[in-house]
Amino acid sequence: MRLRASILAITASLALSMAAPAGAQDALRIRLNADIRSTDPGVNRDANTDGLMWHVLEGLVALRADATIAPMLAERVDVSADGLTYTFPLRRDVRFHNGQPLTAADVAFAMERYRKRETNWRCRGDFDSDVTRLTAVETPDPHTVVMRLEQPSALFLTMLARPDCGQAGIFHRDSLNADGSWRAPVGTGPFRLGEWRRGQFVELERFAAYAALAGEPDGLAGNKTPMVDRVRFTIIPDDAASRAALLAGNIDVLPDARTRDLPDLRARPGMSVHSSPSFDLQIILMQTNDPVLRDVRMRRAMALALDVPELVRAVTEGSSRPSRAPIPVGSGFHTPAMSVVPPRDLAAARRLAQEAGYRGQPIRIVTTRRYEAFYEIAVLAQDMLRDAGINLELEVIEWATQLQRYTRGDYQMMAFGFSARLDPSLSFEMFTGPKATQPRKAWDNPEMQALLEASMRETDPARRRSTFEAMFRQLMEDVPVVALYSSVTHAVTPAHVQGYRTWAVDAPRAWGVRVQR
Amino acid sequence: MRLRPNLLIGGTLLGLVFAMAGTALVWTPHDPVRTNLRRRLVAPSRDYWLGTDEFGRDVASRLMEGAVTSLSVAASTVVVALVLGVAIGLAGGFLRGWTDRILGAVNDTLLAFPGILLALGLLAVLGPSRWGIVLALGLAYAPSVARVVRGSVLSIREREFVEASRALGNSERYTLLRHVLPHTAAPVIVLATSLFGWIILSESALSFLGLGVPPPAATWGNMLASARPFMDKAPLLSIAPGVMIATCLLGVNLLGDVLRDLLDPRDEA
Amino acid sequence: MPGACGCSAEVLSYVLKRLLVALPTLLLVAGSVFFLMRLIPGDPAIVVLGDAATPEAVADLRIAYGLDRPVLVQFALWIERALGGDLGRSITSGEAVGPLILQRFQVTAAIVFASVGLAVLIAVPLGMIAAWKQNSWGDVAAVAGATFLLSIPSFWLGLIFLLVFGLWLGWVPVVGYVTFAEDFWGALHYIVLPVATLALIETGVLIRMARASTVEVLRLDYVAHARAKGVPEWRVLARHVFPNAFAPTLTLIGLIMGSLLGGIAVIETVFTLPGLGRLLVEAIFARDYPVIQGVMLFIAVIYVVVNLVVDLLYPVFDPRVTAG
Amino acid sequence: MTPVLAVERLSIAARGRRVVEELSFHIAPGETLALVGESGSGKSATARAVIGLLPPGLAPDGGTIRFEGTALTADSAALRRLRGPGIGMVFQEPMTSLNPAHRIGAQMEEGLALHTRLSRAQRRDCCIAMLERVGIVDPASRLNAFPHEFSGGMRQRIMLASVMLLRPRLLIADEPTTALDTLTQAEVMDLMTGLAREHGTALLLITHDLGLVARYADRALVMQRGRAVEEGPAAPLLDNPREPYTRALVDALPRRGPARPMAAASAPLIEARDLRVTYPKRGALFRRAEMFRAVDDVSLAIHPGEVVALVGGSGSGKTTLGRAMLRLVPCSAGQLLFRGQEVTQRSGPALMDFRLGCQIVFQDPYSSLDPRMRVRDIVAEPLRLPAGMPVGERHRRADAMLEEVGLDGLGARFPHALSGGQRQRVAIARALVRDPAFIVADEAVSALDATVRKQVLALLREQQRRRGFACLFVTHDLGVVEEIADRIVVMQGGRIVEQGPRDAVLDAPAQDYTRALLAAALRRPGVRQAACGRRRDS
Repeated sequence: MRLRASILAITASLALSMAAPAGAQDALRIRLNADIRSTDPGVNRDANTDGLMWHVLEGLVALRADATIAPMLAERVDVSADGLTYTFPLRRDVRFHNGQPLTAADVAFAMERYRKRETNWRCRGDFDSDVTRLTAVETPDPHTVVMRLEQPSALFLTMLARPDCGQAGIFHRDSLNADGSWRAPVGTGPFRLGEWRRGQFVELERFAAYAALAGEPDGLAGNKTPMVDRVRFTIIPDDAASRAALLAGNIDVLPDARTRDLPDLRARPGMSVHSSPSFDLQIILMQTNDPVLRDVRMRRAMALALDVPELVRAVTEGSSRPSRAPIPVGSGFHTPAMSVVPPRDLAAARRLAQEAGYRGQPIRIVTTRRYEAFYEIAVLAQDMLRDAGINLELEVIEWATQLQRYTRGDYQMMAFGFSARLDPSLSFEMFTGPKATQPRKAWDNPEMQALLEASMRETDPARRRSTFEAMFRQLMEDVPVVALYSSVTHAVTPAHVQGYRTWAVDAPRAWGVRVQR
Repeated sequence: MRLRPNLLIGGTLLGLVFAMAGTALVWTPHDPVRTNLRRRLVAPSRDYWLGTDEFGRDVASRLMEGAVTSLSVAASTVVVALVLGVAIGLAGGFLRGWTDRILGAVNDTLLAFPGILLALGLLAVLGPSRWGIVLALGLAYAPSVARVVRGSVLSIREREFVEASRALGNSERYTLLRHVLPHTAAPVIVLATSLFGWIILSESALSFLGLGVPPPAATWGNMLASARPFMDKAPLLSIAPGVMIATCLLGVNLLGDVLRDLLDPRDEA
Repeated sequence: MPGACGCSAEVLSYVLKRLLVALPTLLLVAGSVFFLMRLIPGDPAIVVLGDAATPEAVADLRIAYGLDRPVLVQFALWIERALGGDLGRSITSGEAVGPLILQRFQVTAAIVFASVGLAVLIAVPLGMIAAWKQNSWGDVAAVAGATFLLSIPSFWLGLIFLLVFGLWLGWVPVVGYVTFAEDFWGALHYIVLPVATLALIETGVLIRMARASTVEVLRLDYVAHARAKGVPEWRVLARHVFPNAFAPTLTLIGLIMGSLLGGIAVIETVFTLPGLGRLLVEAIFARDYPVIQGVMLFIAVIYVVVNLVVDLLYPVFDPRVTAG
Repeated sequence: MTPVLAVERLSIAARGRRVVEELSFHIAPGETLALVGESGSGKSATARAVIGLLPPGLAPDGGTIRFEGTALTADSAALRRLRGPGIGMVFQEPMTSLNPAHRIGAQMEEGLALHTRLSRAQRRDCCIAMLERVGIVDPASRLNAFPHEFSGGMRQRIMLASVMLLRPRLLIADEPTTALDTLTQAEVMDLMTGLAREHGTALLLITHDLGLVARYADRALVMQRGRAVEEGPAAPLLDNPREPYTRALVDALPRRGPARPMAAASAPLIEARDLRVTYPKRGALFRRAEMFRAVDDVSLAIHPGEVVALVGGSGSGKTTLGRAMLRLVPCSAGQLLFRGQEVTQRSGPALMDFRLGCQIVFQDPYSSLDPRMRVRDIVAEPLRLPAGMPVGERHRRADAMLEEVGLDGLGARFPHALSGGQRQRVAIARALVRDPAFIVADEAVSALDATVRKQVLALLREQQRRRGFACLFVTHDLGVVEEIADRIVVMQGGRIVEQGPRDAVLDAPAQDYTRALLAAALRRPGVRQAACGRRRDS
């Protein structure tokens, strides 16, 4: 074992001695599994990009760890009684990285760019939909921003805070070139962008004039004081190599350790493992238009034949909690009623399948090897359904094709995963809707769609909770999908790193983290 | 001189692989696709000769199943490549002129195409299946066949017996079929042997990249690919399929040398 | 004899002519890639946006990438820009495709040149000696060894190397890459295994080729003529046999280089190297059309250039063949 | 005086089988000894054994070889030092005996550098002088040329020069001129013997050609199947052979038959009018290919039953004209008339009609027969056309034809199981089985050994008499022409330079070119003096 460790150490030191030249001692080095796509928030992005950009840019509001919303650049948020007018008084102590103070005009400027079609902001459509339509951004004075909606929306603030929308981050106009194209972010975040060497690393520098909020760090909100001078995101695509790099002391945070490496890592002196469930969802989709699966008894049979706890245990090596509810277990909206996982019942499954007229014809389940979990879910499901006499055939295709078939609803069954949805309405919305206009939606139940829309307008949490419970009960009746679990993020840090925390969104946060050698 | 040991060793190796495939058609120690989560990555034992993989499937059974897949895919692909290649090569070599030029351009294009792109494209269009692989690799290798056939047609048509046939008043078609075609057989047979090896290699490479015969069907290539993350924990998972591929290829190459020695057209003169 | 006498103007005009002749092939490659990619299911906009994509966002992004236009128009635009040297920008990373390809190609080229060079240095003398001592034990061993090497899948050999030298012995790093410009010795560490893997496999092919062509040459009268003049045996091999036996091997080396430079995706996957082959495979998976098109065009150009170089080099070894 | 070379009871074995059996001979300084024999006689193996360069598979199997009194053992360092300055060797194939990868200057110099202490400049001067001596124009600049830039004859001269530079005491010449055409052959042989005389070099000449022996050798040793048959001074040996084998060889030399009465002036069977055949010139790499006229406006008429010999050196266009008259190569201008009918533009059934009336016999019996067909099928194949004959009848006719050409009972064999002469008989049978009116025989006997050639010529002549077809006999060898031709047409540079009845052309040639051809032709020893008339050096 020791030999192995030293080998890995050598390996990793070779791997990283050149990636991290001298002087990196006072820096926090975090593994990034792939390069970021751009620095243009919410435009050309992926999870890595979002995770990097939230160190640099901040929005008016920000996400707390439990997916609720807290003010960030705004002092507070005042919502009018009719739910149509949002007033954001701005904090006065905030400065951009270039030293300029934050003004309402900056907010208006940024929002205008986001809302322009040419910008290709990912969330432009979400702010111009039937549920949420932002009609105006006004600046009554230099320290106040007012936004107006067409109708009340429970989602509006959540959407403003969405990391994949770049948190609608407010940037200084110096971020743009003269022609209006994106140059580099000049934001208000605790770090400013340093050197970005494509394919190798992205470096952030502490923003000395950062105006931190009081209190504790909480999600993307709260106290975000930078504690280290520099943060280097080192790009190491290979999992084994990043583990080796961590052991060799060449990175300080392994934010996404493989489950199967955890026992070994836990056993090492000084290593701490931080785990928290994320807001994503692994799920099996069923096409309710399919001749075989149209019959709800058939779908129920399938759900009964699956041993969900066993399946989840096998796929996640016991680290995730099985849950049949689409709302993640970490969410404040995940109620005890949603925690019920019906037991496996092979006899009932066989009987239901029989009644549905199933005679052993093959049912194809689409999956991909891009995400091992999808593949494993499909393989295990095939195995488990076989016990109930249901003949599943694996159709392993590549991810791009699977995504397109998902979009078109072109499948019988599909092992799939939804990325984090931060609002419970969105957790249902991701698979609920009319197939006629949105073929990707698995659950086409008009009643439920009405409930869903109501939940989006409803701002009272208690009433929303009961709506979601009702929807969950109906979901378990209709079984258009079998939700399985939300994955768990495991980060590992050595003893000299303090204050690192994982949270529901799986990209790392460097503020509040100290390096003490 | 080296003919005899080549024949012996090559025949034995290839015979072994074929015997494995033949056995797998009727019997394997375990169901090669049946998973067993309680027995993942088990070390070799009397029950599991080569242990189990990450889904608890029996590695020995999967290797045997892989032999069936690899051999059948390779054999069908060789047929596709030969049919296409011989047709294109004969037409190009004998008709010459514009036909040859156009076919030549298409051939060059195909040669400049990495097989992987062709395979992906066809697999995506045809849906993932072993027939997609067969067609894709068949198309990818047809130009090499065409090139060999065309080359040998061009050299044969300069031989005097072809001119003699023309002097007799025989039609071009008759001359092509009666006097030219049979002479392309030797190089084509030699090439087909090499092709067989290349295709086994390409199929496993494609599977390794995740583009090959789709899982859970066992192929040596996708077994290798899925064994990679467990290389340090279960090295046998990585070693066994490679040994199979190498055995098969060595057999093919040795027999190919024997065939070449027997059929080499250079020895005709 | 332009190849032999090196009349630069004629060679230059020949090169230009060859490149001109290659244009239709390149166009055909570009065209078939362009249309084939668009036949394949999977939409770059959906891949970029992921599962949370709304139809509106997808439509917007398609407009942004120009994917909403008729395919023929897209093709014409792409060709027009490509002729001007602009291969567009990657859909996934936003990087300019041209520099991206060159950057990735450096990795592939370093490995390919090193491994082919090494293979030639090992295989050609070995093959020649084997032929010279035809049917001796050494010859039989060389041929058997070459056949054995030929039968090993490169990616498997790579894996085994990783297992043995990386994991078990710990002599070399398992993954990663730095460019030679950054750190020469470091870079050497990273490419030693991939280079060794490829070199071994190519050695198998080349030994057989070198041996076969040497056997052919040894039969010829000029070898007997040289011996009849009293030329010592080593000199016969070095001066009289080598250039003639090497000429056909050169063609094979060209073929190997052409296909390797176009992508050693499998080897790059095994050793997680950021090479051209990986770029292509990843771009295919992401349906990154501009990158795929650019890489394919680049590969086709390499193919043409390598063939051209071989044809220009050939007369050095065999002056009978002028570069026509 | 010690002989330069003394070979005692030399045996050579190939895988246990002896190809040379207890052969003994010697050569005195300055003497020319010819080793004569047909293919398979072991003469080449003997030559190579002397210099220790037996090809793989052949090994000495007893006996001694002494050079100037010292016994030679194969592969010893002493032998290597001897190679070059002691023993030189000239090979048969001018195309492969010079290294294509090196400039000729470098190749020539190599021997000097190894065996002398001359300076680079001196070596260069020696090479230039020697090249000049062998008749290379502008030798100083040609030193930088590559072998492929020379014609076969030139290469053979360069080869000779590079060997003679070292002034060997013994020169072994293994069929040095077999691959050359008649004219060049004589020039190279004259040069070789001249140089040998100048340097006092003894010459071991390996040849199958009695003509060469008669003209150039002092003594001759006739070999058959690895054994010596007869040995003695060349002239008496050829004039009065004692052994039957030697006699057969001598008899096989061509001899003029009686002239046949010319047929009455009938209408020509086939007639070329201003026929022209052009090829794109090779070698012009970057420029547009120029057209080269292989046949330049040639008119030639052949009458029924007439045997016309078409004679010329290599590159004279004779082969192309032969093919053009069968429409096997396209003509770019002129007309071709068959039985008075224009056939130049014919195609389809009309062309078929022409094809049925004409046939060709090729030079190389190895490549003109499809190796994958049985002999009977080869001969029966022409009977497919015109369609209608049942297969049984075709085979019966083919068997009959095979019997006629002396291949009775060999119909089931494949060509590779036949000897060269037998194959040529098959080719003749194939050409004749459809009873054509006109045959082109393209160098039909050039590739055959002398005795076989005689038999095949006899067969052709006999069939011609019996069937009465007209024949265009294309050859570079005037000797063959004597035997068979009624009329001779001489071609040079794509044009006909002389034509007339056989005896008129042979006895009183009007053109220099024809005279040179005649002089170079190696004919019966009996006509040696006449043939050796001084030529003007061209």
